[in-house]
Amino acid sequence: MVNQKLVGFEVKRIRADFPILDRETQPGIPVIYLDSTASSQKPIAVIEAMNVFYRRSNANIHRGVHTLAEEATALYEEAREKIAKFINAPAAKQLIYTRNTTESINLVAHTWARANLKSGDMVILTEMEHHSNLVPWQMLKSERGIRLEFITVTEEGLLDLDSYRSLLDQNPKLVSFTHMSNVLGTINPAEEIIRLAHEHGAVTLVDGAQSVPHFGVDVQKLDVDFLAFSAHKMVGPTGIGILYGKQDLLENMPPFLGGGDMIKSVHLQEFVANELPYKFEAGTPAIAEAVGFGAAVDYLTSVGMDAIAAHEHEITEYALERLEEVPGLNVFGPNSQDKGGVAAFTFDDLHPHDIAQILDRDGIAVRAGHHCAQPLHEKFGVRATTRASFYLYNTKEEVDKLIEGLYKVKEVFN
Amino acid sequence: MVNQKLVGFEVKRIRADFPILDRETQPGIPVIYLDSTASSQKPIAVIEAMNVFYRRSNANIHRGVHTLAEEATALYEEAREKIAKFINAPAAKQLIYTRNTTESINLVAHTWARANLKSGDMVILTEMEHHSNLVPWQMLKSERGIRLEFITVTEEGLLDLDSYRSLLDQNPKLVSFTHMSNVLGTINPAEEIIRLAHEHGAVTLVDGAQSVPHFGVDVQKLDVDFLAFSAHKMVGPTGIGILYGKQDLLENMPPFLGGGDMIKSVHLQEFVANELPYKFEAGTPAIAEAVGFGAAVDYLTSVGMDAIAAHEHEITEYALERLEEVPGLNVFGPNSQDKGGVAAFTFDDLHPHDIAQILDRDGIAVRAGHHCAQPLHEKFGVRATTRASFYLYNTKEEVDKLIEGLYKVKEVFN
Amino acid sequence: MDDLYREQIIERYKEPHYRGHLDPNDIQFEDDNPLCGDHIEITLRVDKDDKVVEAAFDGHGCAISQSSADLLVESIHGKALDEIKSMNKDAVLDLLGIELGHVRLKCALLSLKVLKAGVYGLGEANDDLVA
Amino acid sequence: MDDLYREQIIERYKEPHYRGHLDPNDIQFEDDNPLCGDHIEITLRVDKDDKVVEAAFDGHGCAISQSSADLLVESIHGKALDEIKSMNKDAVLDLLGIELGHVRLKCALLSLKVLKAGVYGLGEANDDLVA
Ligand SMILES: Cc1ncc(COP(=O)(O)O)c(C=O)c1O
Ligand SMILES: Cc1ncc(COP(=O)(O)O)c(C=O)c1O
Repeated sequence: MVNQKLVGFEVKRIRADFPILDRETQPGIPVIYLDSTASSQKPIAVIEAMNVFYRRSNANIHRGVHTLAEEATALYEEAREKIAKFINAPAAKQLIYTRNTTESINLVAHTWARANLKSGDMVILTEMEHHSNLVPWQMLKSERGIRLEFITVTEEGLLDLDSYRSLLDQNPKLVSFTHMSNVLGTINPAEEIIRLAHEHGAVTLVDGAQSVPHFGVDVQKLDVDFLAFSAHKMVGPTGIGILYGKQDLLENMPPFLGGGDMIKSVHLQEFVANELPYKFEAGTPAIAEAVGFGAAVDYLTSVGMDAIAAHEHEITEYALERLEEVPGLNVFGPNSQDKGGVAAFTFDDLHPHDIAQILDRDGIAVRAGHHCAQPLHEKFGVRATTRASFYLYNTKEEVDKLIEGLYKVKEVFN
Repeated sequence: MVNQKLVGFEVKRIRADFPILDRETQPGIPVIYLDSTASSQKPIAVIEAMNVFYRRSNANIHRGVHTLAEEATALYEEAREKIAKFINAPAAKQLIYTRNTTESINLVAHTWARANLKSGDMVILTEMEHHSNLVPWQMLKSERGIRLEFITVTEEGLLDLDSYRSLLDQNPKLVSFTHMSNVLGTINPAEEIIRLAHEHGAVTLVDGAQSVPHFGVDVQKLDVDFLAFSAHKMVGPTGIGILYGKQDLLENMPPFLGGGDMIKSVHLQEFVANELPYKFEAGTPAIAEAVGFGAAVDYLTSVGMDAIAAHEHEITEYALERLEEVPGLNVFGPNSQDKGGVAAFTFDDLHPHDIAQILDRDGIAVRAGHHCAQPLHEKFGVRATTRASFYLYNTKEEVDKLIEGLYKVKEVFN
Repeated sequence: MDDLYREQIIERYKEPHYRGHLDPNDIQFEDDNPLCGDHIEITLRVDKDDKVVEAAFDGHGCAISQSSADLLVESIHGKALDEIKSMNKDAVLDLLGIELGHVRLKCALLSLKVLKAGVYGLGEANDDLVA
Repeated sequence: MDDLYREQIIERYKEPHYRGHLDPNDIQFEDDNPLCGDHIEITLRVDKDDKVVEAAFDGHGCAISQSSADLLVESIHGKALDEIKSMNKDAVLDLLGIELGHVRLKCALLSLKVLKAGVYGLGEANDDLVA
């Protein structure tokens, strides 16, 4: 029944790269990890890149002349170049290292937005945003009195582009939206949204936390102004993310955090900011993590983003099919055509925590809660969902185990 | 001549814990790492803690029910408890994970200071501050019109407490100063500075980037309001630091970055902030790095902070003695009594870059530049210095090699 | 799964003994678990000696949060408010008879947090109450 | 150390051939290396065909930054401004004849950055000039 073979993609070989997949969270059962949307697992190549960095090349960067400092600096900057290439950025200096997607978005809110938005100015978001792309703007709203408007989400979980068009007529300054919903799995038509925004003179920010890890994202093709993403969701380490920005925007933004490295010169009473990208990187950055991020991008590139997307699509299609068979189970979001590898569902009136906990007894790791998208859950009239998500290392067999597990959950509560 | 034995401290055993110390940056010469003030090296225990985390327990935290998420959450929070104990904090929730010292200070500048300081309010700093404790306040000065005043540094490199007392009479709102200078090595009388500040109703912030790694720091004994430090300078990983704060201050501060985890609830137009410490930790944090930080604190504790301080003191005393013998060499800062393990010097009119580069050819890693303390260098009338710094793994033999190297530098330029 | 979802927990979840809202009451408090939106309200009636004579809980949530609320409310009948103030997380874990990780602990302890915040007369509940 | 601090570099550092400030001049530009505070000023005189007839540098810094400035200035005598615009980092590295890491590269390229910013007539120098 299960077809393990995929064109150009040997999932067994991939799985061998991820040591944690052998971990038995329950005796005798290697973990079935269906929680990559929250954070992905890491291949040996990434873990070892950091291990080797700490054992061979560790030192602080940029201001060091000695060999270790030179090596660390080179590795840190080479990683930036790899990541720039991965998203087809015109220049590596347009990539700012941050902690995660959240900090990337906050950076824009603190610098570009505070320099450019005034009371009454309108920011367009969507009803399917992660809290990371809501709270920073709500904070600016209470500080500045900007106006937040939301592109409606339809019953099937798609953005209602008519509602977008009517908002565009009200002179928005910024359109900030997720490339892919971490709950519905919806892949939004980013290119079109951005084109329309630009036609109306608005700047655009794409939350790429779920897109960059899962399919090829080309910032020049998108023509996006800002793109935010996290390493930990794309087989990279925790503690590091990226903000990409168009050069003229970044150059005209005031700095964010103040301190070492982001300066050209400092006197007691004033400072002169440094060039890009250092202007936005204050203090000792996440050096080993940058090295790990570079290795992650190498890994994904070597597998191939198209192959990864195709694999995920096949698994997701299969999962949706199988989940549909389960009585009382309701998956949110569009069908597999417009959908990434995410299946968030309700199951009778069972509480997602209970579902997740009982699945865990069979080694199946899924997430339960509002997945940092509380307004979206409110919209659909549920407090929480159970979410299974898929990445390059998942298999149809694992989907089968999930289905079996769900039937067991039902038994416990009957 | 060289006395390797130290009471209660076997430096050979310590060195065996740091794999990078075997690295030959020049053929046949294991690196002589005298740059720990910029960033320390990491023991196997720290590297392995992160390695094992990624291979066994990696998952996103806080909102996960499955075993990996539970383990990751527990490890993340246990690390916070270890670090809290290390600085004798009343409660772990008073420790906010940040990227580094720089972000910790910026966090205070963005939240406490923006909520409490208005135009004309005075902030006292010192002339020996690292850029991290200058630029955030300069940014607030241009935004808000606060006033910055500086405790003078004497010729020997000590804080002039008379200048401090006269500033205190002008009703300062905040006194923010480094516990130990990263250039002069001066260990400032933090307890007294804080007591005087409190007598005058000012809040205090200590930049502990150089103190917490090198000697026992007890926040309750200091009675400090905020303490900032970085893991990477205390045998821990890059990408993580701490802001400690008194509970009532932290509770009354507005949040900093907005996003997941820092919220109690989110609606489309507004959010409710979470409890401490999560209120200040937006988005997926540096999870593996927290685990590594916990291991670093375990390691330092197992060696003993008093033993570490004593060892450094002995090495530093020896180094100062030997450096003094070198004609044309001038070490900045106090003598070894008030001095941590730092020797920043000028050497004739040789450029620090040239000195550092030529020393590197003998495997000796020192730093050259203004060490992110440009105003201090201006004060002493030099653009840059060469800095050798010492930590628990350094030996007197390494000091001897430094001295030999310096004589060679002189030869090259003669 | 049986050790975790012990029969008692499932039973109490499906058919709680003390679900309801006392009106009038002497003490009332409610709170959410921000991690999942689970909600617990507890209402108490006390006698002149500050002993609990009647108690009930209401709300929604997972089996752990709801069954522990039911078991907790049962256990405090006849208890003095001062005794309640000194209860800690072990009280709830003893009632449940299972071990819980960091995240699920919050589910289990929500009812105790609500109860103690009510008894102390606090404006807001906090995690220190169930440390 | 000899390969790095080649004799020529040390010599040029100790006794530069083109240190000075041309006054009057047709092109003048100066900039710092923020990593270390090294400073380079370059002044040029050009003829009616936009060819460099005279050039000098001034400033302070390490052996690498100063000797590369001296060698660079020497190399542009007689060059057309358009030729200078198309110079890149390899030109300087060829003059020095050594390999340099990321940090020291900035020292070596400061003079080229200053030169090109001056020739282009920019308000501010940037790293793209020496990419
Ligand atoms: C005294 C002092 N403060 C602050 C810092 C900044 O630390 P970080 O770069 O980890 O933010 C340093 C380290 O360079 C330091 O020595
Ligand atoms: C769509 C989306 N945006 C933003 C985020 C936040 O990412 P991070 O926690 O790495 O900042 C996430 C991940 O949870 C996400 O799925």
